[in-house]
Amino acid sequence: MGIGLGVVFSFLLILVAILVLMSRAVARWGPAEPLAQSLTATAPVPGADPVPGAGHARVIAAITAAIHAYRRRHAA
Amino acid sequence: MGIGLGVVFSFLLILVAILVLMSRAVARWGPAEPLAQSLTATAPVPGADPVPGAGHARVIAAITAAIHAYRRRHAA
Amino acid sequence: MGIGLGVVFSFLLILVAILVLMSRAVARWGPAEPLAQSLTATAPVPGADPVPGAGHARVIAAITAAIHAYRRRHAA
Amino acid sequence: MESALTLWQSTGIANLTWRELLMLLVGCGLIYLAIAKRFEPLLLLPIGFGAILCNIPLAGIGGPDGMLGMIYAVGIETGIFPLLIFLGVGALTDFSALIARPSTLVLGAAAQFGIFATLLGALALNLVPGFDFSLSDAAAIAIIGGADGPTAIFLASRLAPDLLGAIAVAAYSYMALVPIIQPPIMRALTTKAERGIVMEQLRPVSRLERILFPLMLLLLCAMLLPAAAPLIGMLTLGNLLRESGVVDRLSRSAQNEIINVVTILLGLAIGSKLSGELFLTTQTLGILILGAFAFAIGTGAGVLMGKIMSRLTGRKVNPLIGAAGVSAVPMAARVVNKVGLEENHHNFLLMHAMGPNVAGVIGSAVAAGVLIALVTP
Amino acid sequence: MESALTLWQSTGIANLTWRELLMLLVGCGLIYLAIAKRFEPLLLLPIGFGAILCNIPLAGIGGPDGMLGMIYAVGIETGIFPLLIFLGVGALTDFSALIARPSTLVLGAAAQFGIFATLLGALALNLVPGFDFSLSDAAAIAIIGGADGPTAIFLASRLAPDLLGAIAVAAYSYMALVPIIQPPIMRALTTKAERGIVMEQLRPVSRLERILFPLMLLLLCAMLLPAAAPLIGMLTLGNLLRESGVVDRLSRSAQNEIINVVTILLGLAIGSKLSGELFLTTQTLGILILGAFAFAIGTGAGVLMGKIMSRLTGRKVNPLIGAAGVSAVPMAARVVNKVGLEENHHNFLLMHAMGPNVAGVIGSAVAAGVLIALVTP
Amino acid sequence: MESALTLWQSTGIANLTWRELLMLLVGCGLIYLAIAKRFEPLLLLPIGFGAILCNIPLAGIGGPDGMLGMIYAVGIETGIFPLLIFLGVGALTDFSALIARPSTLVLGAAAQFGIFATLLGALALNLVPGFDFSLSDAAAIAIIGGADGPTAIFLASRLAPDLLGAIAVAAYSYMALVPIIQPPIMRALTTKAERGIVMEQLRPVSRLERILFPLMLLLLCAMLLPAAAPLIGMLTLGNLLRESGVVDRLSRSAQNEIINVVTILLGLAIGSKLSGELFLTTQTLGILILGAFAFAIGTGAGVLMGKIMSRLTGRKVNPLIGAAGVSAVPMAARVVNKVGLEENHHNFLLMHAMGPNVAGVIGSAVAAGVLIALVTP
Ligand code: NA
Ligand code: NA
Ligand code: NA
Repeated sequence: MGIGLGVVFSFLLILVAILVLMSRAVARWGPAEPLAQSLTATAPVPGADPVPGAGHARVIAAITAAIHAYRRRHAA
Repeated sequence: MGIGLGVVFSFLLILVAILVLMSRAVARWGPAEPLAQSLTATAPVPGADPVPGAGHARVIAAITAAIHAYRRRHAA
Repeated sequence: MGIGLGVVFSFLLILVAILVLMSRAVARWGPAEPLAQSLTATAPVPGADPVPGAGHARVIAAITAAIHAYRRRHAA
Repeated sequence: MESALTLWQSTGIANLTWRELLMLLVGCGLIYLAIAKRFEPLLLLPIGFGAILCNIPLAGIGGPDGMLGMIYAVGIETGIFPLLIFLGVGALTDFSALIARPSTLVLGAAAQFGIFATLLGALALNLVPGFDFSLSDAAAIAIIGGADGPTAIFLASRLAPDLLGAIAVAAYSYMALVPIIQPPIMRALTTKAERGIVMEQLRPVSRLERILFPLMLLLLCAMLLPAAAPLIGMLTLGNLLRESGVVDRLSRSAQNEIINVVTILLGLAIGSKLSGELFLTTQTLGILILGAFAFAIGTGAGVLMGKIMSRLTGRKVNPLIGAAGVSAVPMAARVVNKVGLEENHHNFLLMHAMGPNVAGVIGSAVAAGVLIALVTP
Repeated sequence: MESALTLWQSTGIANLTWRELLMLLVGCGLIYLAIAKRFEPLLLLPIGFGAILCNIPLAGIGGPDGMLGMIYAVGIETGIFPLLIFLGVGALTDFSALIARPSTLVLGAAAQFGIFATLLGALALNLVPGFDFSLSDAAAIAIIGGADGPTAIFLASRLAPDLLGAIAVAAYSYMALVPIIQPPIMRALTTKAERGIVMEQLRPVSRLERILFPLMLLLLCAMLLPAAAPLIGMLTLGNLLRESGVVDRLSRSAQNEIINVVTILLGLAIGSKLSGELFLTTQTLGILILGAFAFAIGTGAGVLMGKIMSRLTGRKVNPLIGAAGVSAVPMAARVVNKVGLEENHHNFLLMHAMGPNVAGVIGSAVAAGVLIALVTP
Repeated sequence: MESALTLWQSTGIANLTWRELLMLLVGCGLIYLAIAKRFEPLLLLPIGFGAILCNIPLAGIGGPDGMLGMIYAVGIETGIFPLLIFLGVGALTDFSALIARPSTLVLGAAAQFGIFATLLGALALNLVPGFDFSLSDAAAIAIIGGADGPTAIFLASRLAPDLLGAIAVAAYSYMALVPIIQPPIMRALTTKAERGIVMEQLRPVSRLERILFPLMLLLLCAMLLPAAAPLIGMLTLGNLLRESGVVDRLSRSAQNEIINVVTILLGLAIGSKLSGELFLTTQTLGILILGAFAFAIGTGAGVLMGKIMSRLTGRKVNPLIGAAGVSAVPMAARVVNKVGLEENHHNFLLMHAMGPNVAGVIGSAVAAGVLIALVTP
């Protein structure tokens, strides 16, 4: 058991080191990127939703509701 | 042949009995449910479409048409 | 090698003949069809997009943008 | 010179037998019916295409090492493909109309009379020289009367694989012919007054009832007729995925991806049983005749049972809906609706015919189980 | 008379054993939990249905020639199905939170303590009469503590196929019970002050980092622990499809079609290991007890490691997020969020718990590799 | 101490051979090309990943009991996967441009010259020490000149499975390099005036013609070249599903679910032929050189045939469109469009190049049939 958990820990600790090095390398030599977007664009986690321009959002909300209603009627 | 058809009839007659009992049991002990919705919500049969509020319907119709046109242009 | 390429050429030349005959036969005996539509309806090639009525197109463009925005937010 | 001869001998024309030529025409004919006449195109188009592919000389596509032969071995010999189709059918079917009026199950039972009458008919045909159907063969042919494609393929793959091609073609062809075969029989057996009967609206059905229905059906099948369990099992699983409301992504998958992909492969693989030796026989002629016979008898029996129910309930049931008991969902129900509208322009029977229609699916799956239990000792 | 007897003997009731009856009830129970209690319905519904199907007397659906038996042979015995699910999991998982704060991997490691403690527990249980777990069995049972369904199925199919049914049922049941099992342990092991710690917002992660992450993980696995390569390989392939941004149609396919279709078939096939002889044993009881034990231990170890990290970082880490290290994505992270909100209504820990949560997935895949390497000589 | 040694010996590093290390780098290289350079990412990403997976020491993922080995046996050894991809290609391809101007088939034929020239080239390479290609090997390598991935994989899996990895990598790499390889050749072989030729607009094509086209092609193939029937059969089936208009759900399935899922599995499985022993040979070098040679020759032959057609038709045909005859749909047609626009900013050749482009797909499938017929006695 000791060996097993030891291997798991060692593996993940090395991974920590690799990730830290990787992030530093990317920060130094990687291409400049509009970072602000990158996290939110792929984060499917609820509560992390970005707030787009309010006007746009209202249009989207209206259309979203209509699409949902449309699908509900036609899906079934 | 007689036996075969007999078995089919027996099977389905017992199923009739079970369904009648089931429906009674559900009516008596089942949870209260907004019954009005339940049939229409899952009936994909044409002619059984519920009529939503006319205002809403007009919006949906417009968007539906637009979506169809959009899909036709981009799907192919 | 000569034989191989010869077979390929023969095969495709016969196909040319068949297609020419087929098109003539269809033109003569086939059903009348709204031809104008048929090519564009299935051509997925960019640059061949039909231009729908401008008013309609503007509505579609607006909704398309909204749908894209909607999907981008909810898909991920 | 010799090399030109070798080349010629590797062409299809040089090796074409008349059987293969005829089967190529049969394949083209099926595709024509599928596209121009819209005869069950989802299956007849792939089946017709499969017939062409496996009758290409030398190519051996339908053989044991050919693509269609391998798909047949994996998907049909094992029974997996028709069962997956049944899963999709279950996920696509709304049993509400049946739950609201369970008595329509009797109509679905009556319409299976066609199956058992055809079983006798097939055995009787053995008296005609040129026919030699075993009991298994006869049972597989009889199921055409069930008007249910996947059930017919499942049963035929078990009981009479050599006849599978003809049985599948007959089953789907007659299902496509429902609007032509059924109305005259329906009109002949009913009076104008009966056809005009307006039925009460169906009561709404609760979600709990719709969830319990597949489980009840499965448990009943498990207790009484285990031989029908694979078919009924997959049908009820599909329906439970649909009605449970908690596994929508699985339900959608069963309704779309699974059924579409399997339909293409199933149709093609049936082609591997459409070789000349298997199809161009007097037996195929017998199968086509018996199939039409089975459909007609089933329709008639359904309508007659509808008349009995109509009498017993004091004319609350329109006997036309009995014709929908042959299954062929939803075409048979639409035919009922159409014939009903001819009498009374405001009498929409569609919803009422959906009950016997889906009952017919269950009925023929049960009949298939009975046939398996009777034939395999 | 005799024919009636034959007929009776072909029914299910006449052949029903008490084991089958009990297993039918177990199947109905699992379906009830899936639908009414929403216990991991995507898997428990098909598993429960599979349990019913393969306990229908005479039908032999779970046997070597039955549908479920064949699906088991093709999909689970080969390991393909759990690996394809892992592909989908990879395509569905966003590792950004982990990349932004790699130290949370330690929490994912600590939570695997439950696995190894349970391994010893299973071997210790052999001292109790009625239990006789081999080392392989014990390892397969222990993986329940990984709180990761596909990993558990993959390992069990390799090391202890006969226990697969019980292990899969236990794994998914306890994953569904995470909101009940974890909070008391979390509260018992932390102080009010600790639970109230607010964490810094995560830094944004660039696209390049997200692309390099799966490749780094795979290469590390290849160099250090080849036994975990199938699991880690499919997880990272799915994630690379997702993050590369150049193969969206493949990514969507992995997230939808593949995972949905495989889930249905995988769930059903697990049923083929839910026969009475395999499931209704004292061993199953042991597995259920050990599974709960493994979960509790893993949660506790994660929280304790969280406390250590909290001290070492000067209270920058909320120890609650350690509980998410058991995996059970995303339920465990949500539970952390909920328990955190109880102390401080503005302290949203969800994003912070996602790091240890996905680290737990990697951790249990690594642990599975270790177990395979230890057990198979 | 001993246990630490055992542990060390179970790591990948301790067992890594230089061949495996090199192949891991090759895999990473392919993934780099797929993501950063967008070289046919749909296939090169899974192929590169497969190369990594099957070169992980000890894991044996590409072996007969490993996941990739099993997928290879089921999907590629049987030929099913490339055929299913061809089904999807058929469902995605619009042959209207070809039907409207059938003479462009000649351009598709001419571009296959690259295949047969490469066949001789491969045999000639045997004179160089270190190369020893059999006739089968040479035929499989030559098909790279067809610039059609699934056709190349299908043929290589039949004729030279050991070279499949290198052939697939070469085929997709050069397809991705079409925008670099073709333009200089096109410019060298044409005059400025020729490149500026404006072509007449294509006539519209009726639905009936589009339906009849796949059937005609299939029947011609059945009569003349049965060896090409599997490939042409699936291509035309896909196209018939698309154009028939009656089976949209099947057509969409072929275009999406089937092609996506198969692409992932096909790419991975090709990796099982990317082991060091098979790939790191002088033969691979020969294959890469011959592949570039085949592409260049095919492009040149297409353009030259375009010049002949241009003369014969009195300059109604722009010879550039001949270059699209190599297939590589739709990239080659886009390259034609781009080179054409360089001369004349209003001369859009895209639609005109689609004819030879899709003709090239048919041409290389036919050529594959010829090679199979010539090589297998
Ligand atoms: Na029926
Ligand atoms: Na875990
Ligand atoms: Na080509």
